[in-house]
Amino acid sequence: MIPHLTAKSRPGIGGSWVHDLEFEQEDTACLFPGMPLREEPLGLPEVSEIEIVRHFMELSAHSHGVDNGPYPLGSCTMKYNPKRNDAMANLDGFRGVHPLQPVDTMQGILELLYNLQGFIAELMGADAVTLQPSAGAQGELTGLLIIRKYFEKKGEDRRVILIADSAHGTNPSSAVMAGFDCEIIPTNDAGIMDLDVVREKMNEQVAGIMLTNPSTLGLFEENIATIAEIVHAKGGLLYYDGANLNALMGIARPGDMGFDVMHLNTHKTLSTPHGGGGPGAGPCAVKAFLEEHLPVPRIARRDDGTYVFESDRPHTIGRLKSFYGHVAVMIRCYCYILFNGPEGLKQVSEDAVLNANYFQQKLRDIFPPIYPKPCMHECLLSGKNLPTTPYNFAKRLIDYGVHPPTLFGAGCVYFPKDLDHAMLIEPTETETKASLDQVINVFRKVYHESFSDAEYVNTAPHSGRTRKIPEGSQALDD
Amino acid sequence: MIPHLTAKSRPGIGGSWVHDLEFEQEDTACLFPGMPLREEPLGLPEVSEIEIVRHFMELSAHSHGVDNGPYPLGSCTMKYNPKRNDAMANLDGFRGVHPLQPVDTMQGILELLYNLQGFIAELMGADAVTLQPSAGAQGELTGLLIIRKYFEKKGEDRRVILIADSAHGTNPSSAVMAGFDCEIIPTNDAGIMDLDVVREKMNEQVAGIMLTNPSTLGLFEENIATIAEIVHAKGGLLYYDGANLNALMGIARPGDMGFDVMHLNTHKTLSTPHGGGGPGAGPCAVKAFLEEHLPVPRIARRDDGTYVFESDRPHTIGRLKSFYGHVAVMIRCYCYILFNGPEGLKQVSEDAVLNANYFQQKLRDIFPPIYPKPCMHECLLSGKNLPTTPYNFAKRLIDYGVHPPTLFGAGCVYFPKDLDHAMLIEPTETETKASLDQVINVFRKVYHESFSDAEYVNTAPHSGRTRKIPEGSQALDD
Amino acid sequence: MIDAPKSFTPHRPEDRRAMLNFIGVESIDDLLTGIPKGLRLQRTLNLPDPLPDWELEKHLRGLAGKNATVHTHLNFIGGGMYDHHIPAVVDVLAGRGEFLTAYTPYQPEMSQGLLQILAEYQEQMAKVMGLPIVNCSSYDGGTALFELGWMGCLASDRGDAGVLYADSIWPQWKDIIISHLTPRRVALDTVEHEAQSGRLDLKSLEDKLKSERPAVFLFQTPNRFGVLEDIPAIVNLCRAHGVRVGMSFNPFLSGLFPTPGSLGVDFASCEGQPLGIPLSAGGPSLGVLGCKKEYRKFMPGRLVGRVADIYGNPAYALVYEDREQHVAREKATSNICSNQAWCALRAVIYLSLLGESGYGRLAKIIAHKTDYLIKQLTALPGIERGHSGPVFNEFALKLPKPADTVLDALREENIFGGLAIDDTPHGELLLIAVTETKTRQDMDRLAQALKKVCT
Amino acid sequence: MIDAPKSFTPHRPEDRRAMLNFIGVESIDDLLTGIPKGLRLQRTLNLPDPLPDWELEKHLRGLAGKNATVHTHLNFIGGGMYDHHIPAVVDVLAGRGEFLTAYTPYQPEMSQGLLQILAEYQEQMAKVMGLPIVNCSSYDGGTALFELGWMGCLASDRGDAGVLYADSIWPQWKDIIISHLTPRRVALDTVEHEAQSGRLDLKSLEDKLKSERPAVFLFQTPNRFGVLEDIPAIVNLCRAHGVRVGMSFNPFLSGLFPTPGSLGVDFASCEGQPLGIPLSAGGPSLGVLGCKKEYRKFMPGRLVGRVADIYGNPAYALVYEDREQHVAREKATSNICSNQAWCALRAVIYLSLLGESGYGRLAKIIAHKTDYLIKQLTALPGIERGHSGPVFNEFALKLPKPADTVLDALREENIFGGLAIDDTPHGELLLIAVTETKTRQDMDRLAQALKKVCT
Repeated sequence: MIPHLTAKSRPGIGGSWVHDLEFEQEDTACLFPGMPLREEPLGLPEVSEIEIVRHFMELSAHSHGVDNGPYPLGSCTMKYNPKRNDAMANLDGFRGVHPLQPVDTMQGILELLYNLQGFIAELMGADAVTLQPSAGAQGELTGLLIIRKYFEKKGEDRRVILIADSAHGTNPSSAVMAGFDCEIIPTNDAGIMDLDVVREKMNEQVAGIMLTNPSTLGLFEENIATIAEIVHAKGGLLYYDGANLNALMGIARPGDMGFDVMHLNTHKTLSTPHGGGGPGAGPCAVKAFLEEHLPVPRIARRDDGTYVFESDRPHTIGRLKSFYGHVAVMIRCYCYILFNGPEGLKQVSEDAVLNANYFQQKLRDIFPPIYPKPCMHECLLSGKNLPTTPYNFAKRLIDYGVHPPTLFGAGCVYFPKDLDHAMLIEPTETETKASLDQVINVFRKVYHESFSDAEYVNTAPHSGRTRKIPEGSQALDD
Repeated sequence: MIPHLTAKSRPGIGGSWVHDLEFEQEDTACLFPGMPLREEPLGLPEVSEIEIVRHFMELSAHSHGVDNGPYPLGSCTMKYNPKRNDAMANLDGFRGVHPLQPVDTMQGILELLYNLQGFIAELMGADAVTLQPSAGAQGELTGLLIIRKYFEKKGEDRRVILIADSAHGTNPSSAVMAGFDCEIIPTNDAGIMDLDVVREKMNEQVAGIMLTNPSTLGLFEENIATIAEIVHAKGGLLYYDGANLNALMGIARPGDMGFDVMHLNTHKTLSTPHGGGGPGAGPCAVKAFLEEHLPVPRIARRDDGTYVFESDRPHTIGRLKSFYGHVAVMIRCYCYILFNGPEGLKQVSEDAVLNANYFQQKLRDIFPPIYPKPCMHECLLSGKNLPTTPYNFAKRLIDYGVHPPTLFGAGCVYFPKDLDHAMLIEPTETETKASLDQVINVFRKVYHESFSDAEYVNTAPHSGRTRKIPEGSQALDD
Repeated sequence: MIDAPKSFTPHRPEDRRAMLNFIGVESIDDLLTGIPKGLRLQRTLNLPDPLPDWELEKHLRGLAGKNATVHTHLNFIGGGMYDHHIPAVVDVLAGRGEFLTAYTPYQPEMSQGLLQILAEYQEQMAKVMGLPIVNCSSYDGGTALFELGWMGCLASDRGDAGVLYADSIWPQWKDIIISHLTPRRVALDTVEHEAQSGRLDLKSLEDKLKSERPAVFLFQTPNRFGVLEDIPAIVNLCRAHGVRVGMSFNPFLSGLFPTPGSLGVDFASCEGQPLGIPLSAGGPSLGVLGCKKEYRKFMPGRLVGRVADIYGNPAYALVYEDREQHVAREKATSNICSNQAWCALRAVIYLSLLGESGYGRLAKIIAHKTDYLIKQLTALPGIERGHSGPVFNEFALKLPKPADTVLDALREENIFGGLAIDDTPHGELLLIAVTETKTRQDMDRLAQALKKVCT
Repeated sequence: MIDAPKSFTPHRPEDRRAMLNFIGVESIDDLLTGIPKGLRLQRTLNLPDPLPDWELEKHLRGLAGKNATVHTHLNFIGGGMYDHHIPAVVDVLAGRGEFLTAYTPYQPEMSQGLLQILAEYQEQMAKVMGLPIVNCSSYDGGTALFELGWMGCLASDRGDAGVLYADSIWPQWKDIIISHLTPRRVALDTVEHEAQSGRLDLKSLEDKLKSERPAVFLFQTPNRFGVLEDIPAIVNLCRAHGVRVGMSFNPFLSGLFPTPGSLGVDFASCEGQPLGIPLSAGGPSLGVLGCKKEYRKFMPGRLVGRVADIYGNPAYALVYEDREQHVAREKATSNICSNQAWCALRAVIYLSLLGESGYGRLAKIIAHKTDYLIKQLTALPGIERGHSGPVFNEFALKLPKPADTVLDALREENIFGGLAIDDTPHGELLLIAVTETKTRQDMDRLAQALKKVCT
């Protein structure tokens, strides 16, 4: 913690770049009769430009991105964000476009978005795509609203969505937002769905099932074809949470597995920066029979090769976003796909799987895998051999410049059942073998330290400006 | 020191962004008969993009710029570099211009450069300006070559240049490069030129005198008008080293003091970034009677409002630079002048002087000024009260995040006579009072530490990755 | 294993082999045995071949070059996003890899810098809103407004969940409210505006407050016609009927007027794009959300607060997570996970660059430029104000010719003249936005061009 | 004291007053008493009024918009600067404030990062040059070449200081050599090239080596016609006559051919602009300078090397400063102080991004694209090669029409077709440059356009 800018304020010096003598010196009150002007200061800080630069420079030194080092935060997929994609998104010809300018003056953007829709459809095995959702969670909501609309149009009242117990928290909360009730399907001892439970729960009141595949346990849902059969047989639909699609590019496609509706998280699969919390994007893809329900405006191509927005679509779920989605994020996705090509994308997924399995194998003597089989793009390791909690263990990693993995009760992953000692590790494909070996060595080292020097581990981190924050800390201010 | 990238190399993975199957797979030898191709590797590193990013990110954490904190390095003028100027220099319409493209397709750049020439002429009190010199030192060389050419045209053989003993090292070395011999003029006890010596040395063999004003001792040359008279009376010319022009904007102009030829250092006066050593720029300005000697190409404006390069100038000193100078630096200068305006520029110089005097006054009890009078934009303080060397003192400042001032024998300033205990401090006008007070407090604190904890001071710095490097260290490798 | 020659992953074939050997398998296929054979894609994805870096740049520059921009055209289009100036400092600092390539700060010890920035964002936006609780962002102004509606429903103690809203919010925002709240079975209804003033029809509001007893009333100021609503009057009416108030506002209003919180608004939101965020054809932007302290438990999304480290020293962390989807799951206040943190970071840098006095000065300049342009344009024959209410930043005109004709003619002169409003029963209008970036000459140029078109 | 209302210095009037009070003076004028009254400027500088940030941007964008660029036009102009692709990583990393706003690293403890980068630059460029000593840069390719000449003079043990140089170096570089070495009374003479091959006339070289006994011979490859010189033959001739050799070369040549150092060259230089540095209308670029170890003492400019800290651990610092102006003053090897360190930083990032295999691959792609374009163009009727010698990256053509006519016609199609060479006695030529950024379609487009013009 360093002093906030508000603590450095010197009234009068703010915004020296803002001046326009002709317009700033007139009387403003007369423009707004009957509307009293503010008399108290707001309390915004007033500091000079150099102070602002130094303030944020210093704060950046106390921040950690994947540009700084390994970030094996399971299921968050912190892979390298190619700088070329940022540069392209920042071109004046994209950045300076107003969303409401005449459509014939933004054909370059529409062409890009239209083609990207096609790329994503191909990647996922779907027929139609909307780029509108702002994030994975909004992608889920979009997909669930589509499912809802589908049944509404059919005149069926299906209020239940089945969700795996290991699902991201966004799944049940999205389902509720879309007006559904959730029923939880437990995973079995092998970490996959219990088919009997699926059969039991699936009926004509159930709209469908939401699945992450590979799951947040790092496992491919082996029975997916059977699940699809069960759900479809009862008239339900399958929703694919594409959080982990980065494991499958060019290898398998949700559309081919029987999913009807799906989204992907662009920061995970298509390398867009996460910016410390967002913006993300969650393009949503559907099979052809659901296309009519996609949100408006749709981006379409006319026969003359021009692109248009289409809004007059009676069965649409409506609009989710003020304009057309996170265009600057989409440009990065587009670049990523074009830079890698189809074989490169497959290599990405293969190497993601390779790295996770290498990690799992390298550490299995001390951190045995929860599920003793090959993992997909992330491995779920048990911390039960540790003489301390995974939380304490993880904090000590920070002293070695390694970002902790995903743990029980922290981050966006939800571990079901008795997995409170589990650690979910996702190395990603952009780490080199040397980097993996370094992280693995740090894990081993801290493991041994936690026996030999327990107190030191349990009070870590010791480097950096900030000491350990206890698990479950509550806010000081209320 | 962290491992070089060459130490992380894995042959085969370099430059994955470089491919062009159609052209990279042909046989190259046949294109160059009789020219054997290289068979041994060069030894360039091969690392992935993420490794490169992390490598330079880490190295940036061990670098210090004015964006990171106070940098009161006397005579180097580390003022804030406005980010807006960088952004403008990076516009495609400037950055993507080839210097040899048709002149009518680069009228925007020429217009900017032409107007900047005029601004600099006004700022310096000169009649004509070239923007070609790459740095202050090349500006000096340009000016001296102009002086040389002037006498050559007049048929006079003047081989001597008078230079103050406190001059930057570039002055004598530039003079020698221009084919002159140097004679040194000592400063007197008041830190200014000894008029009697000037009178004695000035004769018809002397081409002129080079002066920095304010001098590198932070003092204005009070007798400059008399010096000009003496030099001009003997047919000589006055050269103004504009290293410290940042003290005088809108206050006084070298042209008005009698200088015939002058340059300015853009990073000092016009806020261009120094980039860890350059690029700088050293525009050179002259009085009208010397214009014909300026380097080619000249940027000129035709009556129809178009701009052209003129090279057909018989009395030019020739060319100093492959093209037209550091255009990207000039764009920043232009922005700086337009953003500040005439009163803003004057305020810049006034505040630079104010800050230096405040610093001098605040520390005079422990670091008395060498010359007991108001200073200009930098103050020269004595470290004689210190129980240790200024070198040791300065290194301890680093632990507090303050860049040391300029000391005897280090950096680009040359201290004459017995000033080996002097410290030259230039706070610059972009530091706030709070920042000055903080630096002043650090100076006081370390001063007291150097008595109370001499060993700790003498072995500083203790923070950061690198320990103290002794004065006058020699290279380990030979 | 394909070892694609143009692969951009950092392994060499020999690295892969070494790793596979260590794992004890022959190929990556052996690691993918969990995927039933029948589900494996048997062909290469039908996507374009990879481009070398320079062709990628050339291709993207080609696409970018097909778009007009606020730099190629003199732009008076607003409608919810505005062509404000973005100081270069914002891009330089926000572009630092430490920020751009970070994840949500789940490990506070490693992310104190980022967390402090988000805390400073909350602090400064709380001042702009006059409301103590501000979250770390939602997606955009439209989704922020529907969140206000949902918060109002959650806060309602009357067991119903109706949301009443002004019909003078952005048309897209209406759609967003409908698409998000209808599935939750929230009763929705609108309140009309007065055709003459352009302001909310307070009578109609009072009637509906009485008859519908909604959980919350939502409105926007300046509204979709650029007209400033009478906030105290609206708040008083709602108070009188025990209905909470949620308001979306242009954040620059706080540069001139009392804050929403100080005027008694319960929930407030902004489209934060004007605060240092590029247009980028509409996204990403920034949804700003604020509320009174008592409603914090209904707030969606991230909140940063101070916690204590093991030695009792304060540090920043994500707090009050029991509201959020990863903890509360189906009981969460929202499903939001990824938000617009990086846009919030831009906003706080931008706000800091303005500072108290710059903020007021900028708002003042915009107000007077709006006034200047109105005067210039309404001085033209046949052109008059669309409404009598006070305006800021944007205003509507009645034209003597169809708006499309006028806009087309202006485009011939590289001017984007505004937006046609043709979806109200009160006749066609032209909506014109003004920001600080428009100089007097720019505005005069529009006036000249309009004169030519309309006379 | 003016307290300019639009001042961008961070003091408020009250800050200034407090500081003046502390100093004990009334006004800043009291601090300026050292400046004689008569020399004080009695008026305001005649410069434009300050612009707010947004008008500054608008104005600069306006100026930028008046320039054609390699993005608006298909560019085949070279002549010493080339339109190579610059990976975005270079801009992102080089733009970090820690680097961009640093001074020369006089305090090594505070600048180890920057110093290591410069050391890695020296290391990697030394590999490209095949010479162990590389400095931290000089201004550009032209000044680097004259520095080679002066180093040759300093190294000469024969008490004379003649510099002989090829007449096929860039014309501007000749001018730079003349303007810099003439004042030092260095005898200068040139060696002709063969009109047919475009290569140096070795017979003429031998004659002048014999008759003039210069300190050093300087040449450039590819030369101003794009033609590659026969380095071993030149080195052998010079060796035989006891004359040192300095050579300027396109750094990408080392991607294909043995390095200058391995071929026996004593001093080498490059225009480093192709290594990740934007065109920016010609500057700043990068002068790369290398030499054999025995000539280190004659090297101008900064050198970074390893030193020991007080505990004996290695660290980086500026070394061998006894050559430099701030130590040696009038005896210095050069007056250079500010150099192009930031451009060198860009170059080492760029080199690292290429790496050994990318470097070779890029050079190969350029070579084959050059070859492809030559074949396409010389297949057109009336167009033939200007020279028979091998070329790289650039080549000259004889055209059936005046070059200006051709270039003007190409411009009609937004093509910059190259540079006219009309200053040799051997007839007019068109000099065409090719880099990796030119796709086959780009080259075919030039061929099509040329066909239209020339037939």
